[in-house]
Amino acid sequence: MSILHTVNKSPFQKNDLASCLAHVSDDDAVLLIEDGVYGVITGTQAAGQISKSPAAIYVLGGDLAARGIGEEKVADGVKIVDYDGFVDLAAKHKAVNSWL
Amino acid sequence: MSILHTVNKSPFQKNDLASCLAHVSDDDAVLLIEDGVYGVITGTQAAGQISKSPAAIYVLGGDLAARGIGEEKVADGVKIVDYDGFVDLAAKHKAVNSWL
Amino acid sequence: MKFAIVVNEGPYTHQASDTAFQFAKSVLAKGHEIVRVFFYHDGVNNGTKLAVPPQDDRHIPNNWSALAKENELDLVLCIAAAQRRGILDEKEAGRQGKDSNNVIDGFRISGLGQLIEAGIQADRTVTFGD
Amino acid sequence: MKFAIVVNEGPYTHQASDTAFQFAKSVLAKGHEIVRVFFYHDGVNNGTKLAVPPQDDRHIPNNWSALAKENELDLVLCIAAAQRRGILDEKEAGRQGKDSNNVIDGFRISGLGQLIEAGIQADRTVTFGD
Amino acid sequence: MSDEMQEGPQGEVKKFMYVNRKAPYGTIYALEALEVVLIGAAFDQDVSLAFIDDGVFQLTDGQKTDDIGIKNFSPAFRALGDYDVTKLYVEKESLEERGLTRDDLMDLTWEDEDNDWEEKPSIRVVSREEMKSVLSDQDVILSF
Amino acid sequence: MSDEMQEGPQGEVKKFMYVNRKAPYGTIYALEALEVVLIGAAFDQDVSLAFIDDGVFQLTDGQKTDDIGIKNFSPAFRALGDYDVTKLYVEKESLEERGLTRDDLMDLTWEDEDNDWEEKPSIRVVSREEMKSVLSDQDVILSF
Repeated sequence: MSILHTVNKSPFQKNDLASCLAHVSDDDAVLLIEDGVYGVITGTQAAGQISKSPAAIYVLGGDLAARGIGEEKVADGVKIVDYDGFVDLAAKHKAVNSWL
Repeated sequence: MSILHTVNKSPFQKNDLASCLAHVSDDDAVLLIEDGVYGVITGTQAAGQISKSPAAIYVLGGDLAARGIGEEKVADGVKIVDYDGFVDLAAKHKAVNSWL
Repeated sequence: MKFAIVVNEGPYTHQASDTAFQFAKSVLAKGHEIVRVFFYHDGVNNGTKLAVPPQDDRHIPNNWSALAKENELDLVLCIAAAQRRGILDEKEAGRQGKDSNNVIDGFRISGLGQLIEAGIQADRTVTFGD
Repeated sequence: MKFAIVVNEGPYTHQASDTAFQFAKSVLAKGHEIVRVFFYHDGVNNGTKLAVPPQDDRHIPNNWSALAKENELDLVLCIAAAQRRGILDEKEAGRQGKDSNNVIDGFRISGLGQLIEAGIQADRTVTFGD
Repeated sequence: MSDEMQEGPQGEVKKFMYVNRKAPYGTIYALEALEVVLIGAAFDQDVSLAFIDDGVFQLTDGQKTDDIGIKNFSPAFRALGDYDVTKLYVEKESLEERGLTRDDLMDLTWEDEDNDWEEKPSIRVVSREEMKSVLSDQDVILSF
Repeated sequence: MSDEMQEGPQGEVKKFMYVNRKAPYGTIYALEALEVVLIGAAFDQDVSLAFIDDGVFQLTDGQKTDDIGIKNFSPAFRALGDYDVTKLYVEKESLEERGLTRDDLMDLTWEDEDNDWEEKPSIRVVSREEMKSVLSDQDVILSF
């Protein structure tokens, strides 16, 4: 069974997303929350890294909306979930690894 | 009169040093403190960025010693100061810009 | 399914406590169980009864306290982390000779073993921090 | 020369308060003046009287309190930041109807204007944070 | 740009720079920085704000915080003009790296009383080189 | 490597991983993480520690903290072996990026009671790929 990774920091100022992506296994999932959601902005270097990852990428919609990042700015292939979806992802994977 | 910049975060995980170096003027000084002192380890990418900066680079010796970074590991051209030296640097420049 | 939740940052300064709170509400709404919420590092500051946030802002310690009462949650503040940071319940304040105490109803102070135990008992352990 | 010092993080969790403390001691040792130390954000947590750190560790709030007494320093906790985080002196606790208070001797609670005023009065303002 | 300022109570006008390098909501620094700026406005100093790195995210338009349970404080930036805080320097390179343009930011303005209350933009998008020289010019730099 | 463990009080053995990605002293996370590991050792679970990114700085030899006024807690890592915490995975790439080698780290060991109390190294320098598979294998991951 695979692992859910969460990243809560901006990829533009911190290396947590990059380090997380370097350590995920192919069947893992990554959920971007809090300031981590900036990683999905289409056209950025961070979104480029994400698109190369074999892992499934999710982003917390509430954190996107709070930050004024419209859905039209979300890179292709990223799935938007709410807190219930976060709980489902945690339940579906055997462990959660928070990249603090 | 020029400005003293302080950087207190590790350049390996955060962009504060890089951003600071991109914003210093030629006659400014940069003082690395706390986890910022890791930036002086010779041979690393961070030390390479430092060596290219026109600004004078200082590092707080107490923070180096605490972290077990011996003086032989400090990149050429970096000056080691103590807290008194920190105060002198702050006094010598017209303002202090902390890259938090 | 049984969840353990770990909160590593204090209220307001980092979003961690807010996100953990929203997550906890969703865990309960979906019919799962929360075996414990463990507050570590600055997370112990979520358990203060002295916070007076602006009227138009959320009251984080009160919100946790109310959620705990409604759902019989076990909210544990790590004793070592709490002592270091000045979070003391009435009993601990008495033992330390302090004339004030500041832990809000619904939280209890206990040891780090409670974190490990929660990790063993829960099916999933989810950490919120910085 | 006149210095103003700003501390933006709480005790123990970040080194900011320790570094500010060492810096303050050097400022005084070199014969400069400290017009004010202003504690903002989580920095207000440095002013708690309830901290009980391990015996072999430094006692950060006590150390600031002692330094203030020895050198007649003005240590100011921002009132808005303090209220949000549950740091209340006796007067404020009474006003808010709280049965406990937790500000240590040597600190006073005041407004953000004190930060700006310190920046105006001092020759150098140095900020410590995260 | 005009640098004529009233003198403060101490009879001295200093150049105060508030540096914002952090995103909103993930941490409280952006909100509490704004509280300092609003209080500081009463002191009649020469005030500027810099938005560098993730700080530019503070100014995005259309922030909606209902789902995260935190108050949306971005409307308070609109009040800055009324407090005579009119110089918000936003770094162009920081915007670009983050996939943003000026159009993604709020429209912040102030009314110029010396010019028939003409409405002027408060946000000045500047290059990193220009930001460097703005920073060099300050007397007091408060970072958040 | 042997995974034979005694069962804990709950009759269950889980794989607990403590992930350390932060440097010591700049923040308290490293120290308080170690406190969890020492307490957790009493629970007879299958314990591993990962040192990734700046976490590798926690293990440097020769830390001297007198000048910064903070207690040097690095000697406590030497106690881990006595608590049967014997698997400290240190990422090779993280060391290299930081200009460090294994020789810059403390010499941490444990005594193997099944093998005539032979002294064995606790630090296992592993590649990022190996770290990936160690992480995949865990039941509970606590991050600091």
